[in-house]
Amino acid sequence: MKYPSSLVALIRELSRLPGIGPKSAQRLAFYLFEQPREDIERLAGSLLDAKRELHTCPVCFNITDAELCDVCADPTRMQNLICVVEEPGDVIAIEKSGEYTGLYHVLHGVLSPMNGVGPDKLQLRPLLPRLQSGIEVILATGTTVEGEATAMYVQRLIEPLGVMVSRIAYGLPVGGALEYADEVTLGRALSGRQRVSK
Amino acid sequence: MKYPSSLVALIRELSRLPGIGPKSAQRLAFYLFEQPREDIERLAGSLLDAKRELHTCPVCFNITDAELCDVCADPTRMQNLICVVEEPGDVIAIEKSGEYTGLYHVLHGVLSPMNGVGPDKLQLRPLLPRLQSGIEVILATGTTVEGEATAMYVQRLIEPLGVMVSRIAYGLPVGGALEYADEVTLGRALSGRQRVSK
Amino acid sequence: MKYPSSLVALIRELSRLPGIGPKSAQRLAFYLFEQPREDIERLAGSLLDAKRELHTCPVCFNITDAELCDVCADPTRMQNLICVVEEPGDVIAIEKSGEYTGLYHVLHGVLSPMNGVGPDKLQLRPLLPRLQSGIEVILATGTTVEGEATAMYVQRLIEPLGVMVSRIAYGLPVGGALEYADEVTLGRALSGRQRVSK
Amino acid sequence: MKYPSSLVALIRELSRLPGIGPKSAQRLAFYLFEQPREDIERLAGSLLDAKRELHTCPVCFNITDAELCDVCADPTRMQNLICVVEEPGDVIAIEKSGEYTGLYHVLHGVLSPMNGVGPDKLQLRPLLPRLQSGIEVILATGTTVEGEATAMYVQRLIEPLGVMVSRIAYGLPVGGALEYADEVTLGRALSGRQRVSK
Amino acid sequence: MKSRSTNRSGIVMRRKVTPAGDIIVTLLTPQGKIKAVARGGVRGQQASRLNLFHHVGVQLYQTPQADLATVQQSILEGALPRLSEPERHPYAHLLSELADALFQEGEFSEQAFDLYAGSLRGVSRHPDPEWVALVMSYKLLALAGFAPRTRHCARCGAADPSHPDPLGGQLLCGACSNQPPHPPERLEFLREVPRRSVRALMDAPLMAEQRPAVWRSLERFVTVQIGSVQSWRSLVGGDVVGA
Amino acid sequence: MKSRSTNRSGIVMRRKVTPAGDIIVTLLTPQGKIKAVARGGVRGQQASRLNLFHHVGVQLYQTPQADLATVQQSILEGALPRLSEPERHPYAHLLSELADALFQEGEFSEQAFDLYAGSLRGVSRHPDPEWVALVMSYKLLALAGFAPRTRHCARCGAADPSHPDPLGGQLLCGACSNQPPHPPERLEFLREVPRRSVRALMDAPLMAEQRPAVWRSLERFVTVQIGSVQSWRSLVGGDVVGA
Ligand SMILES: [Zn+2]
Ligand SMILES: [Zn+2]
Ligand SMILES: [Zn+2]
Ligand SMILES: [Zn+2]
Ligand SMILES: [Zn+2]
Ligand SMILES: [Zn+2]
Repeated sequence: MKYPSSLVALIRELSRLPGIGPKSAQRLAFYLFEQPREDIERLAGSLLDAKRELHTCPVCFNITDAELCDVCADPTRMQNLICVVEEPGDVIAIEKSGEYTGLYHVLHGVLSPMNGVGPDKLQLRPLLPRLQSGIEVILATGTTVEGEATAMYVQRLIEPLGVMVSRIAYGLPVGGALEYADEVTLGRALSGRQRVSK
Repeated sequence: MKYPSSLVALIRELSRLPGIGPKSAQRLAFYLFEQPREDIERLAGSLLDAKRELHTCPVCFNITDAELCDVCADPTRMQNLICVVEEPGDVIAIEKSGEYTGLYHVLHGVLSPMNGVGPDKLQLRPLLPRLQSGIEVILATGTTVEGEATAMYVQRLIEPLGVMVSRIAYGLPVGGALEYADEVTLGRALSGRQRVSK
Repeated sequence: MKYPSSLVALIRELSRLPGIGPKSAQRLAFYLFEQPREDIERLAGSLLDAKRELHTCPVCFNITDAELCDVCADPTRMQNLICVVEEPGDVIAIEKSGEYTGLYHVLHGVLSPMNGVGPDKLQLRPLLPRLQSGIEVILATGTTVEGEATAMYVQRLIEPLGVMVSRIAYGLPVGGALEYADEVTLGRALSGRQRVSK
Repeated sequence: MKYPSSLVALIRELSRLPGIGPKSAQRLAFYLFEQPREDIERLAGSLLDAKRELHTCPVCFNITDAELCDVCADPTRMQNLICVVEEPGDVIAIEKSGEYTGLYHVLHGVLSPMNGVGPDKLQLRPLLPRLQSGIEVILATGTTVEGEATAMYVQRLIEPLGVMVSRIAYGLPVGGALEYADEVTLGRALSGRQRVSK
Repeated sequence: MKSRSTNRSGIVMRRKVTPAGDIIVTLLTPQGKIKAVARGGVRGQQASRLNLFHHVGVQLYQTPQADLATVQQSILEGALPRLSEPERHPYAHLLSELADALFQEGEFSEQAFDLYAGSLRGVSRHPDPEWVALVMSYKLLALAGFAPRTRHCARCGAADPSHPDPLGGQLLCGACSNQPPHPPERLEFLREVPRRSVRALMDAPLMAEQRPAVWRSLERFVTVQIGSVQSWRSLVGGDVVGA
Repeated sequence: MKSRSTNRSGIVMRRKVTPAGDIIVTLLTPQGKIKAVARGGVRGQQASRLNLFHHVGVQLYQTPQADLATVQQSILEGALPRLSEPERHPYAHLLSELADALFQEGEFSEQAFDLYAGSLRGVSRHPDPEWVALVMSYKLLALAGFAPRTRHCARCGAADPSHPDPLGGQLLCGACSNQPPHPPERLEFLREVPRRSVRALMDAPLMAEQRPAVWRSLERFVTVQIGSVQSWRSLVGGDVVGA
């Protein structure tokens, strides 16, 4: 039996998506086949719309459909605080925490030589003109080896410009028991301990 | 911060897909944002093409883009053997095994009263005119409780029509150790044992 | 800090057990430390008791603490049916299925030349005197390559003795969906299908 | 078939251990049956030895087989730093991090009124005589609600004694991606950020 | 030591396979209802054990981050293969759907577990599965605190009503109902079902022709009190209910 | 009893997070290279342990159905936090990428493990990480059977070549090369690196200005013999290699 070519094409396209294996792609294709035409058209439409309307903010490289992103366009955000993150998704995560009212800078990646990502592949250069004295830059890349390496790289790059640089805290996640914490995190949580007595 | 509406729409559409949680949908959306325009257009196109061109075969209810599906249109397939399966994906699985050369009948579901699926929701009625004496019907629905219930239901329905009815074998999967087999399967594998001595 | 040697010894012994990872061994050791002395003594006692009291049945090589195992000692079990299995655990699995009322023969292994297991390492010889005409031997070794080889070896060995030999069924495990079965199993499940209509 | 009672007893005892499921207990019992007697005796012995020889250190309530635990007996450890933890396992975890050179105090639990654990059930009273001015107490109980409550309780108890009190850091665990951190932890990691520039 | 692993024993009330091959099950256990996922389960031996209506022992692992507990191991404690038979299958579904709607997560109830387990056993073995399902549905409702009012008219409160309540599935007095009264045996069943023992009820089955009206009452009562239940549609005959 | 769980101890050579939150790692262990997945690992404590360059003990579970083993538990056996420093990070990547390319799954080699582990330790601690990386790259290549030809011209076979081989990264004789000969120290290093001990090589580092040409040789040799390696691009200075 030969499979219909449009089915084969759909399975192939779906299995290109990250995290979708060939079996899932096949199941997804059959699932989609069973859905009403409107739903498929809406899904396809949302893909095309997103691709057409979304682009990166020319200032902070966050995702936006406007000239400037919502954060950069908001004059009430603290203008002297720039939080450097790896990906646009991190902006969403931080915004959800509700604790941050400054600006962002999205690098679109982390240094990873073995994956061919050097400093030139990140949105690093456009960060420099945003920096002036009085500004604090928070390095909020992940706490993986690459996130840490990227933070250190950025620190060395911008420190000479006279800005204040800080790094998000390492430590125990809220709600965690020590016995489930790993040793490295534990060491960091101890050395970064904060005084609570007067 | 307000998220761009086309991003929100895309995340919402993606998270409607089975097995894609809200977090995966968000990651997928950001991933898609980073892809070249052509790739997105090809994905969207394959969705629309599949929906437009694919339909069920009027005879066996397999998926096809032609008038008859590839199996029904092939005169070399054994015409006196009909394998009844749950879903179009099962046809693919059986074809891959390379052991079967008969026809199919796809029910598009299994009986599952608690999910609102009764006999009327399955492609059962169109099976009846395909049956005539001399035909063997292989009940190849799954071996779950619902697959079994569906097989029994079909058996009672078609037995009076004078066809021969058989059920795929229950037993140990090839490559399995007994200690990893569950007790029910083991019981079935024993009672269905096959003579090997002369 | 050096850990107390009896703690280290306990963790080492525990982590030798199959299925107990390094983290579990440590957690288990601390858990045991907090338990009352009686509980520890009961656990240690049950280990020693089991080792002292359990041995293999001289007839079928099942585990027992009596002269004959419970199956061999039970006159109501069908005496003309012997199910040949790899390990004592398989007897329990089959008994749990509730479908079998014959006798057993436990080989204590499978042929595996690569691991130095030849026919002499298995409890094969004691099977022969148990066989007489009118007896059916069910080969219920696993469906792995080694289980398969062992079943074939036993078949060739005992067939000349005039017994009937059968092999447990291959097929879909209970609860299985066709699309997740591997192709070989699916092929076997189809070719081994059983007639259900009259 | 009835299983031999010493086998049943062993399976029951094994399945009482935390983290050992019903299937593991059964497999473990059969595995143990196949092991040489010496191995079983060594395992049972290590259980009894550990129970007999291990006790809590009279100073810090860590596990030891000596008069004082290894940490308390080591004059090179910083004597003016006491890390308060929930369980003996936490001591091991912190020692593994290699970052800490002070002393410990093991509470053997956390406040949990719902489970009947009040301050009197913890090793709190023996902490007080260990405190003198110049000492820093690090509260390293977990960041769960109970760990938090215990830390606050200890803080209020010992602050009047003039010691310096600190709390392990909250933040992103090492190896963490921002988008997978929960919002509360992320908020804490940002507000607890540490200056890295000069 | 707080362990994140617990062992539970319960019956699979619902089962769903995700496209990624995970099996999501809802179990009723003596410690309450539990929802858990067997990751990749459809490709392993879990698929057999975590089958609908199976009684299984499971080892569950719960982390604070995950909303669903993970099934790490399972053993089969009991199976009722006859529940696949066409004359039993829909009733097993109905009872499971009812039990799922009636009992909540975190609610310890050995009684609920025993009643549900007993009802599945009954449907599997009894020569009259329809009657088992009818009796046990009312018993499950009563245990969860949903017993129909039968001593007083559901509309006006008059004593000893004997007419059907076509909207609410309870009993109405002659004045409030426009339907003929229930015949005596059926009336007695409807009045006594919450109080009488299962044994006594099983020993005195209603005639087949009396049952459609009882099913109708049950269906109305459940729909009003609990909400929509999918399994009605598939009950044998299809049109005995809610006609 | 054959257990499907095994305990292994190794170093994380590669790490990838899937959108579903699984962590896929490649470990080099004394029992060979292993690829495994920690399902949902990014949300739990596995995320910390299964970090790049960490030395971890893992419990792996393998079923015949799954192509990747699952990491069920992990403990940290060693971490080298300084590998994140900008002057060390790219070298750790290069060595890991080389080791990943050179050693195959199922190939037992305690030597390979020890050499790779030692090379990361060296890059992490040594004041001259570049030199560690250069020496250990050649040592890893030699262990895997890829030692450059240095006794004879790589093109014509003439004895004792001393000129660079700009295409193959080996040595050429004066007649085959259009480049000036290597200076004596550099030539000695290139000739002796497969034979000399790591200790001896570490004790006699080349001057900084001698190294770019060695990097270039190494890059050419690896590219021709093994294939493309991403990490070259990020080596300090960026343009020392493959200029
Ligand atoms: Zn912006
Ligand atoms: Zn067709
Ligand atoms: Zn015996
Ligand atoms: Zn002490
Ligand atoms: Zn009334
Ligand atoms: Zn030459």
